[in-house]
Amino acid sequence: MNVRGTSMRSKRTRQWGGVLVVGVVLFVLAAFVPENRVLLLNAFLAYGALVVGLDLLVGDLRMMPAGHAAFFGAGGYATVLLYQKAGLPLPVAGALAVLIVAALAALIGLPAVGRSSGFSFAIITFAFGELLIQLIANVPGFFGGSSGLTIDWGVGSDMPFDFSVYRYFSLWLVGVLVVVMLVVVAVRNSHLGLRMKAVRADENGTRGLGFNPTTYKAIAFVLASMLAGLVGVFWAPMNGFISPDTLGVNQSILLLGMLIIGGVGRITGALVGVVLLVTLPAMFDVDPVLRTVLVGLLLAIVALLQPAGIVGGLAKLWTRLRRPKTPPPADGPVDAALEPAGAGR
Amino acid sequence: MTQAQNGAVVSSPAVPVDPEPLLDVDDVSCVLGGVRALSEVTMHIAPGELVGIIGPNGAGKTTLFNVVTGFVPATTGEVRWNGVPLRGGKAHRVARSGLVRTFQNVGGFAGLTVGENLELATRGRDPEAIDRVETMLHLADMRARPVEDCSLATRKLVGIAMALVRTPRLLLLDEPLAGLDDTDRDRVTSLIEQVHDSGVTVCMVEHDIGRTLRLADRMVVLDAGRLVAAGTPAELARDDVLARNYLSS
Amino acid sequence: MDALVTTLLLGIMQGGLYTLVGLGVTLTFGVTHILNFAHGEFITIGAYAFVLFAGALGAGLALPLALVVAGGVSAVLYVVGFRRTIGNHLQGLAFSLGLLLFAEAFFVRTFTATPRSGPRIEGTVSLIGQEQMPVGRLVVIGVTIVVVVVTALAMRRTWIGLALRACGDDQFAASTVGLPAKRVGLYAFVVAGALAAVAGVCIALVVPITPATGLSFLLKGFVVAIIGGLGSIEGTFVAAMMLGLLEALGTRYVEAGLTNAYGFILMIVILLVAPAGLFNRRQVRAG
Amino acid sequence: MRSTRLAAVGATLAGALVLTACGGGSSGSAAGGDCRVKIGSVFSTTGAAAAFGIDGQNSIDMAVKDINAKGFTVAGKQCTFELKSADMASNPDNMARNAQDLITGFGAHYLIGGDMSPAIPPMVTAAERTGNVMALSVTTSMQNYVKPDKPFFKLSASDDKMVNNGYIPAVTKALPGIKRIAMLMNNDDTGRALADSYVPAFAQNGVEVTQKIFFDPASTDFAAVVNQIPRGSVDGIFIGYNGDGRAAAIMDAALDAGLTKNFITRGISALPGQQRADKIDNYAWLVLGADPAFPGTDKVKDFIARYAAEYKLDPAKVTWFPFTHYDYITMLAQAMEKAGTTDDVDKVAAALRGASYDGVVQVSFDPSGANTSPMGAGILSPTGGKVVTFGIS
Repeated sequence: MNVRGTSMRSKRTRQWGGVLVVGVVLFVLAAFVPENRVLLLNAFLAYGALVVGLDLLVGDLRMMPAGHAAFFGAGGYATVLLYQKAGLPLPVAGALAVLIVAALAALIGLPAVGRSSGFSFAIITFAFGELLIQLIANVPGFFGGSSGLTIDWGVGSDMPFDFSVYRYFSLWLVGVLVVVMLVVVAVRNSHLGLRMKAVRADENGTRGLGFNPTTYKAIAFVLASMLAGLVGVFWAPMNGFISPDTLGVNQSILLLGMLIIGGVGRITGALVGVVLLVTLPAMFDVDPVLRTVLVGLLLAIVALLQPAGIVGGLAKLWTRLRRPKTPPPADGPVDAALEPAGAGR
Repeated sequence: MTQAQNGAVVSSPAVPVDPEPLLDVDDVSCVLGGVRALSEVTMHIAPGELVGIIGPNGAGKTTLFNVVTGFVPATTGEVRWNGVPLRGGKAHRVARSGLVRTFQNVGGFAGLTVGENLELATRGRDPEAIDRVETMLHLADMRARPVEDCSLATRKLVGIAMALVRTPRLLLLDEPLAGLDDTDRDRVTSLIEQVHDSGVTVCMVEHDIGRTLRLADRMVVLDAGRLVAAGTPAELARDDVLARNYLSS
Repeated sequence: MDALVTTLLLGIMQGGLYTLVGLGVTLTFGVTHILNFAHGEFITIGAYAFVLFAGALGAGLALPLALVVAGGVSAVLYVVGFRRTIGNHLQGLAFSLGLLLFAEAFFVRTFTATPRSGPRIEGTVSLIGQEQMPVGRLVVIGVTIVVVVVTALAMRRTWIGLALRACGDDQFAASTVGLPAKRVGLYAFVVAGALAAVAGVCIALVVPITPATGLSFLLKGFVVAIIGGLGSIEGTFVAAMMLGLLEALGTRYVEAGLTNAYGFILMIVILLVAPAGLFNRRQVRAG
Repeated sequence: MRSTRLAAVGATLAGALVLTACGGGSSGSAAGGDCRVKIGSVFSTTGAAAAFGIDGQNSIDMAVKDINAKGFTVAGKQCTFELKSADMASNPDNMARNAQDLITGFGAHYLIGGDMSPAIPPMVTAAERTGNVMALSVTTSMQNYVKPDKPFFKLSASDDKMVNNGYIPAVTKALPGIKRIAMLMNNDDTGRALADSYVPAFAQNGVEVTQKIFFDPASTDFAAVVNQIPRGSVDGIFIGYNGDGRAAAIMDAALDAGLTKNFITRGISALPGQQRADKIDNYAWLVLGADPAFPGTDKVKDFIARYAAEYKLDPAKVTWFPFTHYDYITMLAQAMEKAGTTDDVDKVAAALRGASYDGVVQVSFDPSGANTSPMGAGILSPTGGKVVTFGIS
């Protein structure tokens, strides 16, 4: 008990520290990983950032957007269009792109998040993604149509430190992942995070406390969408190409799958999911169709047997293994409240 | 807020002569899913009162709370809070204006510790209130415990504590004693008394008629959505029919 | 003017197929509160079962077999999986997403992505003017009308229908009168699976099928279920017909490049006008 | 909580180690005295374009095996090919990743494939970013990148030469009864661009395009689309490109509606027509090199038999894709021999320009790098079928 009593601040310190350590490790990795592994690392970083950000909705609020990839794609498209068609420098284009994504998310999020049924939210976000795809596909002149847009960034120009374009963007993507993790940790440790937890537990209860649950859902939705857009800002120029399929429902489902298999509500879970579903299959060169078969099967089995995901399951196992040593204090009836049970702080 | 008095048998501190009511429920009806949950209910709560609402299951007690706190719009009629009419659907705004309720189901949000729940209730703005209420309810040592690990009674206390840290002007308690054993009931009852004595207007829905009668300044009896009777416990007890139908538990 | 008749018939056929899919979505969601992304795979299963059995045993036997296979798979999935996820909508959704990924890739591996044509009903019927309508499409219209009417009647007249409607309305109340929600969920899944299989068979009768056929129809089924107001049979039917006709008319008279956008535009417009859908009678509960 | 945090760090570190370790392992594989030339192929072996993609991947695989059996000599060294194939799953979005991975991960200097027009820009961009990478593709949009100083090659003649000047005249001559057609194209850049150039080409040959319809590429049921064409207004339909499945669905819808029984296609195999032979009158398709349905020479016949046996395919379901793809790999090996290098891509590209090879069929580039391989028009008619070949200059 007393560990918990003193733990609030040190828990926060540990979380911040953890993120920074992970960031430094990844940064070193990005600089020194062999050339033929750079793309693998980039995929891990980008998907990692997407899934960690998505967890703000799924883990913290139990909201399931079936169109999260739309905001990722929108961030990418906005960056490319502003860079190539409007001639803005890449950083400015990226910053504006994130704002555009925020506006889009607010536009679709405000009507969608207030709906009580998770069904409507999932389908409306999904429909929004499909509409964006149709919009892009049917305006070939400006948006590039269904053929997509190519970004020739990095062709014929030298990168700093003699890096390849891909490794150069690895460094940026490490930064993105760290930013996303910091935002998520900050939110979870703030009063906002507390309110979001409460909304997840009981919406009407939060209303009774004077909080409008819709506000918090909307904040989380816009925030998570902005983070997805931020990933897109760096992914599109890294990839050199973006097409409407980037926004598609398959991509969104894959993101949810990674998160759920890994385990919602914790950064480690999200990252483990990405390693399992993106990094490992790419490393072992699994045939894509077979990979999808296996991923689907794994997702179904994990969802059924261990809804907390792999990391969540391991964490449970860990607590169960540790428990016999210190049995939980029997929480007697009101005595526990009126007559302090423990030895105090 | 004044410091709580430590009075065991105190006559109600201020039974006002004809004060401006804090809450007016004026001819309110409420139809839910085709069922008339409330029928032309009129009642008032004056500052400083402790009003008990009783009635059989399905009498509309919780619906009345829901209408008053803005969770459900009244179909007809009007609710005035502090003289201002309330419209349904803005529960969070009502809650922010000092009209505070607890819920029939247990207190506190699962996944949060006791301390986090209290912090949540103050909107993170009033650590002093948390300290004060924690001391009053002896919850300080439970602070770091997740509420779902607490006993039902503790959770009830947490629920009340969450209401109290918000310095309510009117506290609506929805079955604060339900599910508790006798010892705990006595403790929660004395706590309610303490809260009331500290100057908070209280309105409670309860099935434990004996304890409610002892606590309340005034009683309201609901049945099938209608207000059947209202008055001091003594007045109600005088009416044989009422006593037989509603006051014997 | 003549072409209008053909276009309307094509739209009605499409609307009928959307109704079958949307009904399944609405039924399972109403009873179990599971958003089943794998529902479209029952269409694919029905369609492939029909095409394969028709090749081996003839279309007459293939139809009931396709229904049995899809309904059976649906039942097994419910008993093994979905039943355990009731009450945790995240878990149910995740399970169905897993099934969706698995099934689609599995079908690609087993049957390849190359489109397959089922048995086709030859011949055309002359309409006014020079317009003609293929017999196959008229048969599909007939089948969907019959199935939708039978389903609607069964929902009112039979015990299972009553149970499904009761649980869709209020699970708690239903369980107090002895309708275990989990058992009724099984009925919902079997009925939904069979309805999807009928849709699959009908699709296989008129266009080539691929492993992706189910998903494309499912997405329309979702749209229709939402527009109709979740849980409403009449709503689903009206919404499906609106969507089918809109797509056919839009493709014919407005812009063929937008066929798949019409549904989403319709959905956004309707939800702005009637946020709960067209036929949603349910009250918002609170407290 | 502490354990979770530690686990996070631990997992990342472990992941880092694995990544680095594996990277080290596979990067240094070019050891040994002999030269191994890495080729990456990207085709759609699944999805809408799979009918051609599977043939593309298989034929290159077969060519690599055949060449490796003997080897080829570059600057005195005995060389073999090492092939890695990726599936772009009929989705151009995958091409960027596939191409980058084959270049930086596998280390290929030669990329072949890309069976959809939108897949070419990302393929070429990936090649240009790393530099010293050659890209070869049969796809229409590859034409935009063919330049005398760039190592990018289109593995068939430009649409202008092969369709406008070759195929359309050949088909209109073979099917004189078709005078008015409706043109159905994907609603995308390629579809619109091609339509604009084909309409005048048909007009020059006395065929009027009465209507251009651009349909949603995601459509599966074309009844409403075909319904746009007024009855009796056409005596044939032209079907754009991309996917036998879509062509089959369009033909079914048109036949159902009783519109016409004549179909002219481009970028579609013979199969949709052959499978509906009893319901249609005429069917025309564009052929690269030869068509398995009507093999003109014994070389083609033998190749098809060997190819179908090797990859356990039904010879009746093979497209016209394998012949040229097979030949271009041999031609590439010859160009390396001539250039005397395997890893200076510009020199190999220079050797390819102006080269020709007489393999299963004929393939050739003119000195500017433009493709001059002969093409053919396949015609199915009530009297039977044939392939009319025509040269490109």
